Amino acid sequence: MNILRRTVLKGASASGVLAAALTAGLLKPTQVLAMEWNKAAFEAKDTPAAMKAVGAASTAESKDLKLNAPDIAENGAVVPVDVTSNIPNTISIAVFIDKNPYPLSAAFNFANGAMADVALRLKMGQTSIVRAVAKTSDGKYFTASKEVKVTAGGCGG
Amino acid sequence: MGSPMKVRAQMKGDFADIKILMSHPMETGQRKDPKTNQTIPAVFIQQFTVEVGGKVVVQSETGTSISTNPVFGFKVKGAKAGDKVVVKWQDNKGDSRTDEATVA
Amino acid sequence: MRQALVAAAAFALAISPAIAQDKPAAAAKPAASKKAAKPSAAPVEEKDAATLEFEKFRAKMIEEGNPAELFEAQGEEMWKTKRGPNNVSLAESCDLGLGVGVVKGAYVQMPRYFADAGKVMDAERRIVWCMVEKQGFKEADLHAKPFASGTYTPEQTSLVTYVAANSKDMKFAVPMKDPHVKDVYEVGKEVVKHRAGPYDFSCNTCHGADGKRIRMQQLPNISTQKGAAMAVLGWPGYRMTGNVMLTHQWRMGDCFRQQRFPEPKYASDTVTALLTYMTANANGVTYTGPGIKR
Amino acid sequence: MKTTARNSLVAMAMIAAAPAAFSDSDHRAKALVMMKQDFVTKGQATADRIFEDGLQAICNRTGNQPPADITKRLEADQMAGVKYPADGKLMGDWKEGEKIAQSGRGFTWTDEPGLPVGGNCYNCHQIAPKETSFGTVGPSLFHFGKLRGNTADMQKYVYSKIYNAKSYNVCSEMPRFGHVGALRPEQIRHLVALLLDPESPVNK
Repeated sequence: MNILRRTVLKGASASGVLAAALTAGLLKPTQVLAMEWNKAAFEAKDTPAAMKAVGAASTAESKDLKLNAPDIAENGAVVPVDVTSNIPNTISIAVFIDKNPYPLSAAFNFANGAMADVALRLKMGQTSIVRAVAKTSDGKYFTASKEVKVTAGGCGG
Repeated sequence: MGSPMKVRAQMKGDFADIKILMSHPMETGQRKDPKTNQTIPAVFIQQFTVEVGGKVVVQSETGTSISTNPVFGFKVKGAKAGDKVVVKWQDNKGDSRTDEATVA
Repeated sequence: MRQALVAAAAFALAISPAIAQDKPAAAAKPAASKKAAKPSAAPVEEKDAATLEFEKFRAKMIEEGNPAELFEAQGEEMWKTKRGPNNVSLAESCDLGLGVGVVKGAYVQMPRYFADAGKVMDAERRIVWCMVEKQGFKEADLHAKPFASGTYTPEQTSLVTYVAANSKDMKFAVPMKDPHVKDVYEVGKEVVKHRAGPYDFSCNTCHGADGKRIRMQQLPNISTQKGAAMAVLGWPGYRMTGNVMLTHQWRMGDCFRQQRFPEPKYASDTVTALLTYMTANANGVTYTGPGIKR
Repeated sequence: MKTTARNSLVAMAMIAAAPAAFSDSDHRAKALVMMKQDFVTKGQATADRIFEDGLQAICNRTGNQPPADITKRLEADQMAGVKYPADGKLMGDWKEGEKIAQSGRGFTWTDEPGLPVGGNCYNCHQIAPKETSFGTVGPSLFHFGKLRGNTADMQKYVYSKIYNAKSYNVCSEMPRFGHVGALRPEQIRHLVALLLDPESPVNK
């Protein structure tokens, strides 16, 4: 199952989804969440492969997709990033770090009033392009990117 | 069972501002123990959901490049003060955690 | 290192007059060296772009959610729970200076003098004292591994974080009118000036003047209110390097490490004296709560 | 570290000769007793580092401003301890000097004893223009040789200043790198080259 293609959340209550999944025997007993982790996308070793694995094979740059990240990170272990999509009907956002061993960092589906807006913190091994991809309900993909410099740590603080 | 999260939710105009702090090592599987030189196995949150007022509003999948002790922020329209916010996560080792807050 | 012992021991040394009258060696400094170097290099800005960017995003992170809050929550739980061999809570037994169980505003009014202990104590030291004296924990256990590393966080660190968070937005007000506190402050001022070790460093070597840097790291002048505030604010702090919660006690030890000094004992008079000196110099400045550190 | 007995004793003699001038305040006396109790050995940072040597004791007791006559004698005493390379050559390889200047390792309780000790130079000084991450505790040394030349006297000055900064300014903030055994004579002459060699980027 592909997270960016998924629309299971639309209009369905969580308990409903869970109940349906349980009834259908889809859940292993230990699984709390009625979801599958997109192994292929998270284990892809470069951004194009990871983007393909989430279904975003072709994307268009968009100024309505805002990626806010520092020009230079104080510490690569904790890089604060937020992504806001002003593109109408955005249903999902995914974040990639080109130079990380596994570029796909996270993917979010929004439903039931959640705005296409997420703040998160990334681990970056080195200076890299950070990339956001947004998906709209009609299946289009848009991107925005920014380079974040990561410098070697020092003493202090 | 995982350590408690800290969930805060506050109305800001027409949306609820939701902040989530999770307590998790988020081991990448790329680090080596400096003493034994053995690779430390990956342990990381793979999925989490956010529910407001009984409805799932955010469903997320995460990899190893999320910072240790993850912090997430979301905005949810249509929520109101008093709504219950429930956050659930599950990691690759099957550990999980559920915590709640009320929209203020 | 063959160094003479200080104070009394030094004065007692019998000195031979012959050595005392050592002839001064010729030490002519070349004339040119008197000239101050006036290089045409790029000017050194007070704060470079990177520092400003770090500060901006640190503030954003604290606003959006500081992992320190996780430790604060654990500390609150510990504070309120009956624990230890005596099965009492700190909330019902520990006086941080404002009455038993009162945490609001306690952090910004420490270090302070505690008559029951007969000592001036900083917040962390007081909490450890309460854990030992009231709850019955063993002091040696609490001193064995007093600072966080990896996934381990000492209980007192979470407790300090909880107590500190309850002084957020309040002004530092170390009670300097108390002669005990004033005395420890003055002793702390002497510690700050004490030059020793292989590099002849004192705290003041780096932290005694305005506008200095080590590499790109701004060095607060802890003798001023502004500088002391820079040094005191943000502790206890969540350190991004290593993802650990660390206290001001820890920071003092790390300063001594870089000063090439030996290690100060945990919760010792020396560390309390330093914290008294710095915090009192920051009196009047508003505490911003547990911080995020590099 | 090799703070020589001689260096300490000269200073101690001065303290003994004029105890009133160097007497401790009540608070300083308390601080010394307290620190003696509170510091413990960790790694190579032994507990006795908390004790002053004679020169440190005089600087500490006079607010880093000893009387002029004492200053003069102490500086001379420090200068007398400077050791020069056996072959007398004071200019080494500036490239090696740059490496030494970059490193800030050594002497802390987390440093492995026996590993090379760095010069710590960029921690406090601007030196070569390429390194933009430099400290400002000490003066800028950019264009040092260009401004002052590299005569034999100048080489000797720079060498002895790095070997023992206290031989020119008795209570200087700068460590005594040669005196305490942090840097060997051949390393110090690489630093001399970094500052004085016309080919060094410092002088371009």
